[in-house]
Amino acid sequence: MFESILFYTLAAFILGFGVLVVTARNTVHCVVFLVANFLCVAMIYVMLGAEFLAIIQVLVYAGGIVVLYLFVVMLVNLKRGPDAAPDRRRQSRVGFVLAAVMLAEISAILVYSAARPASAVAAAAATPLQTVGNTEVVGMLLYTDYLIPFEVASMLLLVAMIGAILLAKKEI
Amino acid sequence: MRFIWLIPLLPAAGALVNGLFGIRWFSRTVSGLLACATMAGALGLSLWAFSELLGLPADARVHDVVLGHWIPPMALQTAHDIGMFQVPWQFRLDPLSGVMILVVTGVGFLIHVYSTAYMKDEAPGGYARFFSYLNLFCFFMLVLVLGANFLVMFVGWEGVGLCSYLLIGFWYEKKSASDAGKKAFITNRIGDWGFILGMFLVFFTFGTLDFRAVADAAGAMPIESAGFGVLSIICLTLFIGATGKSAQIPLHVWLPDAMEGPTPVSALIHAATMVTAGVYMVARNAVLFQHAPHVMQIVAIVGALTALMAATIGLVQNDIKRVLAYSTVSQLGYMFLATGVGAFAAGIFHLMTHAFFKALLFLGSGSVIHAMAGEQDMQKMGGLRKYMPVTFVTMMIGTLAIAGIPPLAGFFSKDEILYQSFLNNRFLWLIGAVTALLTAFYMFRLILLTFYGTYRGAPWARVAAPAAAMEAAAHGVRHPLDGQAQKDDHEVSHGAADVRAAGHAHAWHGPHESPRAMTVPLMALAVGAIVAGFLGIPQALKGANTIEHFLAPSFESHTAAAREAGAGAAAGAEHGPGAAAAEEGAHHLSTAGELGLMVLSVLIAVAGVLAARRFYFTHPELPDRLAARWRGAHALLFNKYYVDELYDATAIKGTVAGGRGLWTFDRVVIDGAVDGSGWLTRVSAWGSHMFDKHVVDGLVNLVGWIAEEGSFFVRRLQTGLVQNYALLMVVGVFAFLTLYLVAR
Amino acid sequence: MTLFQNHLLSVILFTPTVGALLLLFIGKERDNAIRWIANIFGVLGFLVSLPLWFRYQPQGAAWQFVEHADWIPAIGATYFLGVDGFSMLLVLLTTLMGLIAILSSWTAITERVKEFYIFMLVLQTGMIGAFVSLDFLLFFLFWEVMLVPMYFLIGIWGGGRRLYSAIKFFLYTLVGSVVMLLGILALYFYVYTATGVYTFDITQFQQLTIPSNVQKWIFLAFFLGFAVKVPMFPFHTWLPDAHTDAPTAGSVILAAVLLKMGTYGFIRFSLPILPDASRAFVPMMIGLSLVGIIYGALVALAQTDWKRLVAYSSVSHMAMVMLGMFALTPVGITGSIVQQLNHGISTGALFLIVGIVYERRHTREISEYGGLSKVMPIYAAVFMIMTMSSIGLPALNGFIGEILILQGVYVVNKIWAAVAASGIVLGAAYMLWLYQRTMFGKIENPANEKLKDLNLREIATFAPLIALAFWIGIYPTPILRRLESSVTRVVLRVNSVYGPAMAKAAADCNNPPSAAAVAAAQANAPAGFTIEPPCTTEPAPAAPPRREGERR
Amino acid sequence: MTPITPYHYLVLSAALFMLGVIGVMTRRNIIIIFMSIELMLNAVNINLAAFSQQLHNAVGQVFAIFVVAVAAAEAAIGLGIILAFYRNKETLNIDEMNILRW
Amino acid sequence: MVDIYVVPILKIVVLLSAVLLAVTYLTLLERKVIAWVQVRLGPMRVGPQGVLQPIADAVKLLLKEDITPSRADKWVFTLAPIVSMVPALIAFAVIPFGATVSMFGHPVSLYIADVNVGLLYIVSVTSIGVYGIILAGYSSNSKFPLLAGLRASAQLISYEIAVTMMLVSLVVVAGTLSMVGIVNAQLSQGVWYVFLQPVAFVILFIGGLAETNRAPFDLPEAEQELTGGFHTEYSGMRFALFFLAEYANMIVVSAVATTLFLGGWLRPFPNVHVLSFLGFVPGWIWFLLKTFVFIYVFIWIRATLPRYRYDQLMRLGWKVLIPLGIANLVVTAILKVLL
Repeated sequence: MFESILFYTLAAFILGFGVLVVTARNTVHCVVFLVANFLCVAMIYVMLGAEFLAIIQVLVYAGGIVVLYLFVVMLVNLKRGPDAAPDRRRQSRVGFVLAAVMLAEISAILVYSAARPASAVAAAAATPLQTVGNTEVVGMLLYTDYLIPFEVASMLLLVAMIGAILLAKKEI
Repeated sequence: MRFIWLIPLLPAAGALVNGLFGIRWFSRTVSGLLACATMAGALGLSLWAFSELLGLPADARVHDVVLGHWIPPMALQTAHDIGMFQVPWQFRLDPLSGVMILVVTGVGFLIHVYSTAYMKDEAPGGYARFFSYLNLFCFFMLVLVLGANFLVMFVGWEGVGLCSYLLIGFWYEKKSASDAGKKAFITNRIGDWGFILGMFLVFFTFGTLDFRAVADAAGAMPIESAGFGVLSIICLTLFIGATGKSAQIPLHVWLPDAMEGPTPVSALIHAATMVTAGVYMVARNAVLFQHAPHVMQIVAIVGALTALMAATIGLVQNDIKRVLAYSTVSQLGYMFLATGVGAFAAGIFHLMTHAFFKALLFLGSGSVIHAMAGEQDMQKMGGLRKYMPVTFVTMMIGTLAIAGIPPLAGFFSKDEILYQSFLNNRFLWLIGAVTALLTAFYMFRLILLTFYGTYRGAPWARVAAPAAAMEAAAHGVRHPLDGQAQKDDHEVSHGAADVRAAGHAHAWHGPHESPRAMTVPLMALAVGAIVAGFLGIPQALKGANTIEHFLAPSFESHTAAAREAGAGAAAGAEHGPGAAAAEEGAHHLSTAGELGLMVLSVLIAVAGVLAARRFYFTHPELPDRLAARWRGAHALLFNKYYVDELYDATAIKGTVAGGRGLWTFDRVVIDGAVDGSGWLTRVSAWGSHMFDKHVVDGLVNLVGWIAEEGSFFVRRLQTGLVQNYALLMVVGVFAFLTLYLVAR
Repeated sequence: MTLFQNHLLSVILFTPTVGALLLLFIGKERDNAIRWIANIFGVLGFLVSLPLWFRYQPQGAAWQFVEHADWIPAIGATYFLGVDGFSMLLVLLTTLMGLIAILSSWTAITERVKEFYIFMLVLQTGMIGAFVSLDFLLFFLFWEVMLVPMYFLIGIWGGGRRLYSAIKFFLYTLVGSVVMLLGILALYFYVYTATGVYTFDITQFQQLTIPSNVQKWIFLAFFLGFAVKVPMFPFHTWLPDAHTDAPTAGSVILAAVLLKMGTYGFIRFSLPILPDASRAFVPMMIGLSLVGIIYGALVALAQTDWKRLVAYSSVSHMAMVMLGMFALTPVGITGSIVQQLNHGISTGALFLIVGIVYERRHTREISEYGGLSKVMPIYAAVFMIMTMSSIGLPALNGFIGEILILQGVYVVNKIWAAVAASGIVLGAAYMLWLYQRTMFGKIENPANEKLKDLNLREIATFAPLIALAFWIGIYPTPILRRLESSVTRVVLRVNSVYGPAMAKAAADCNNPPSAAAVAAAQANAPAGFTIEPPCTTEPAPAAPPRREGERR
Repeated sequence: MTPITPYHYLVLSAALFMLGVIGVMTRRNIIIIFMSIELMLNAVNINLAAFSQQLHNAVGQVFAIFVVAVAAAEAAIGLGIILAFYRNKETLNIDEMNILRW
Repeated sequence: MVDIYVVPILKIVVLLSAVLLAVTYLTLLERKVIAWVQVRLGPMRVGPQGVLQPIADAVKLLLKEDITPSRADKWVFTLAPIVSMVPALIAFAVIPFGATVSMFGHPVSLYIADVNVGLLYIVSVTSIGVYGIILAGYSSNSKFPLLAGLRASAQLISYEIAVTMMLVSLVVVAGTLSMVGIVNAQLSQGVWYVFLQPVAFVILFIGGLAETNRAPFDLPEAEQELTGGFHTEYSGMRFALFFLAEYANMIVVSAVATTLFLGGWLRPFPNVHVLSFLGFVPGWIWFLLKTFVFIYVFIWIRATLPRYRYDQLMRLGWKVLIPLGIANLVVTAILKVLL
């Protein structure tokens, strides 16, 4: 009951902020909505028992990446946003329609499969919820089974950092 | 005697200190004193050691000191079995080396003292360098005479060669000096080639390199009177070494050139000590040589021929030092003659007396040159007697000694040699006697031209230093001496250098007596030249012939068996030309006969003196007339029988040309082959490249061209707009989803 | 400290590599920092190798300081290090000459300093590695590692036709080593068919009995690889070019160490692994050596280029080394090894000597010089000592080697020795002529009037070489002792004559001479000297210190 | 009300993803397009977390973390490119970024 | 029901009011301390020794006109102070003031929640705080606030890295991310982590100064350069919120530092039995004492040290603290593995 209320509230917020992100005129507002959206997503994570992921979401996404966006927005500081320019190709409408239809399709697929008899997935879902998402478990996985992907990811970050510095420097 | 290793080490220390520090920091006084002090110390130690040696009984006069392994034992096959090749650092004091160290340290010390004055116009750096070399030389010479085996002796042997090289080339800025040094070294090396081969054969035969052990082993072997056995080959190769070191035919050419060095060097190295090393070596291996009578014969002949040849050349030379140099070669020939006829003691005796009087003569000539500001041509001297009385008197003593006038040293030693060779071979005696005549002649020619007559040199009253230098330099040009090609005229160069020494510091004020530091050694050596002979007064003159008895143990093998075998062999070979026979043969000539020979040799000497007086004092025009009459002979003598030219044309030019030829061969043929293979590779590579470029690449390009032309329509899809691409992606996803929905 | 106890060779091997890696992190414009670091690692490399000398047991096991680890187990290759007396001395020579070469380049190299020192240090590792490897594949790896830095050293920092020389050096050596690799593989597969084990273990190879015809083919393959490196007579032409055009440090290393690779290969591989073939090819080897001795000397006589002259003298000297080796006698092989060290010292020094004036004048033409004694007295003295060392003056190092070689050859064949000895005469001729043309006479060329004498750094580069030259010349016993067991092992493999005698010598070591005999020997010795009984391990801790200086 | 099942999360995720798609398709401010991409990534993460909980397996979260890392890298590089682009062209309009074509 | 809903809500209420009160009086404390340092008296008029001064201030700020600049982005302008204030307050949720005590028969833990990622929670929440500043700077539509906002956010992000690095090395030592767990770890290991991780402590302290924009790192509000920083355009209650947020953050940092390094509620030398008489003082008193010491040092430093230049500040952060942090982490990890 409580969970349902929480879920629907959060879902509403997430989608609402999402719509705002996509539609807001002012880029800064976009960013603000994005942060709000992310915080709500983080709460969804908590609901799903993934505290560590939630913290990462706040720390890295909300606290790091989006700040970066905000910086760039403020650095660029456009007087007239590009969306004010005429859309010559009328593409946006096609995109919008396509996306809506696809959403309908996906939902249809989901609803259709949810109506079917319990599959293995559903059976697994029936078992009681465990706190699988605790930090130790994730940590153990990261540093044992997924050590190499982890290292690759760190290398990727390093490369990205260097690349960003190179790109952003006025003269090298 | 336990400290005999200090005898060589003292000069070595002096050399080290002077060489490392003296050249840069010592004043002349300090480095000179240091060098003299080390030599004095070595002399003192030598005297001490020698007196201790005398204190021992005659057959126990040997003392060994081992400093440690040099080359530790290693298995090596010999003629008979597997032996151990090992060499210790071992010094040996016995009568022979005892005499030698006294000569070396004694004469060496006097010459050091003399040099302090003679070299005083050298810059301090050069002065210290000179004494460093001189000390180093003494070190190596002492190692040579004290070494107890072939290899240690070889250290000294090569070392003195090095020092000789360094000292001949002391004034290295003169081309002639450095040439002479190089010549000396390389000629010596040729001799050393023989020496080391002999040494290897010694080891291969006896399994040891120790002199005593070799002598013992050789003593037990039969005398090779029949033919050339292994001992003969050993002796022959060793003798090749001796000819190199002691300037015998055919390796005598370096010694006269070596006079480019400073005069004390000539006195010490090229008269008194180093050049006698060959004689010493032969004497050291007396037992070996005694067992190789044919080689003994060769030694004697070579010695005699060298003596005669050098004496004849000495007759016509005008350079005062050159005359002495040829005289040295000649006297060395005498010594080899002595050893060749088996009179080892006589050879060493002559070596000793010769050391005194020849050093004296060289130093005297140095004094003269000093007085003449570097002039060496005797034709520009004359009448110096009144300017430099001490030099004159001492040189006269030396000359009388070398001429063999009794009772001076030379008389006794030379007479002993002549006597022994007379016993051995009359023909050799004849050569010796003729040489004695010539010796007396050219030596008195020297004295007469230098000290008697009128002064013929450059006037000095108004001559200032630079003018003197130019004058001296000009002499060489002005005086091409009978128009003969005096190659590399050393007078020019020497004039320049010695004038730098003598003339630079002070203007030349004419001939004058030398300073005390030079005359005192002259006097000391003169005393030596007078009294040294008394050690070997023959029995015919009621003397004891002390030195011969003293040295005898060094010339025989030591084991009882070997001694017996030697004695037997000697007895068996009584009538042969064997060396052992000489000793026996001495008793075959009556005392009267011996005395007669003595008188004869004195007469020969006096004849030589008188002839010289006639030619150069009473009738000075005679020599030129003779030279004009016998022009060819004179030229032959004056040019030293053209031996230098011959060697230059054959050996030296040949070697250099061979080197050039091989170098061309190396570049053209061997390297050409390498480069050629590289070129071939590159040509084939070029071929492949062309094939690759035109055929293979052509095909590839064709394909590319087709693709390029065909792609014209497809690329219209490429709008460059990201959102277009995204749209296409979404459409794709949409299609898949629809398909999924429809399909299920 | 266990690192130094158990992995000394690895430490020695990789100290230069560490230096090279460190240099990678230094900015390339900071020349002096780079020089300091390289020099420090040069010194360090030498210092860490010093324990080898003291901890090596002359009477101990055949291979000491052994390290063994898997490398490529699939093919039986292992990381197998170890030294005997021979390779120990060569390792010491390498570290010392490396240090000297690095030190000598302080002012000579001004461009691309960083790369230069990195190459020097890598080269150092390669050389040491080749000497300490007991695994054939590992050896080959290091053998090839040496090639690349040397190629760049010549090609980048050289003079004259440097690219030509560098490529010639590279291709020549590469051809040789490829053929050698074939030989190695042949051996490897032969061993597999014979024993069923895949191994590259040299110590095992040295105990095999291989059929004579197989041996001959493998010998020829090895011969090409090693003879190019030595270089022996018909394969020598890369050497003068490489030497002439290499920078000073490169020449020094090339002469002092790289050439030893060839002779090392012969003694370490050809002789003990292929004894029958070695005996069979003695006439060819001796013949080429004799030609090399005379030929090198004569060609040296014709040179007008200072460095090329020294290079050809190298050809002559290395031929002498080969001669002693193929006498197959203990004395000859010992002499050959000692002569390798000597050649490293004296020829290395001679190249340094050329480098000194080359750095000041930038020419190597002999005719450009003359009279240098006047302006550079210390230089002249050093040059004189090294000349004498090179031509084998007794009491200097060259003599010991030459006399041992010639004596060792003489007992086998007198003519060979006589011919070889004449090379010594020629050696004196070209060296003294060179000395006269450069050092003596008046200064004719005004460019030479202002030449500076050696500075302290340059003296420091020569000082150890001079000290070594005298040491080996006067008291070579410690070195010869350390060589005994290696030489014995080789000789016992290739020469049946010495079996009983050497066994007896070994027995003598086990039964030291009686006290009385030692006392008798001692009685004869002067105070302060001790007579060492044969075969003692040294330095004996209780014995009074030897007074080296007084023996001179 | 039905209990919240994974399907709920999946629908939420799909909707969020589609919002992101719409953003990418319709907006022309490149920064906003980037932010839309972030939305899509978040949608994916929700998916992963949901399945992780469903299957009692933390691997899903691990991959979500990797997604975050990649997103960070992407943002850094992307924004760097945007800055560089802006410096040259004084605009953020994606329609003007069309030179990368034939 | 009581334990699940009532007690936590009660705790939240108590805590919030306490924190707000503390924050208000912190302003007074600061003014007084600085005055004493400068040998002044400080506020003396309102109440005895000026103790009522904060109340007066609050009243003043509440009554003051709340100005919104005309060209400002009004939405964001309003949002910014709230975004500043909220993270500072919710961070208190995981700070343990003391162990569990018995109160009215109920076991009551002196913290709101013990989350197993408590430390990360604090880090992430404080990282949200930066939005308040940056948005305030942006929305004021004024040059100074914009600059100050950019500066502040750059500073925050930079120092956060160093601080996080320190926290990681501390976590390596403690083996847990839970705040309570960390305190308990100090108890079981018997040592305050300030002794085990002195470098981390120092860097954390410096980083804390920077993150709370306190002197000497108060660049974002440097009145000499930026006339008041990002809140130049703010007044009235919105300004008060920024003000309160800063002080609340100060308390958070102090409390966190106390928890992590000074053993939280533990008495000094918790394992030394000789000192067990110190246990008569309740744990939360210890905690407050230690936190107070920190706060005092903060104020003291503000009164003493001059301000950094901006480039110096960045250099210190990136070139000193971060490398030091990484080095410390590496050393700690190696020691942890080896010991």
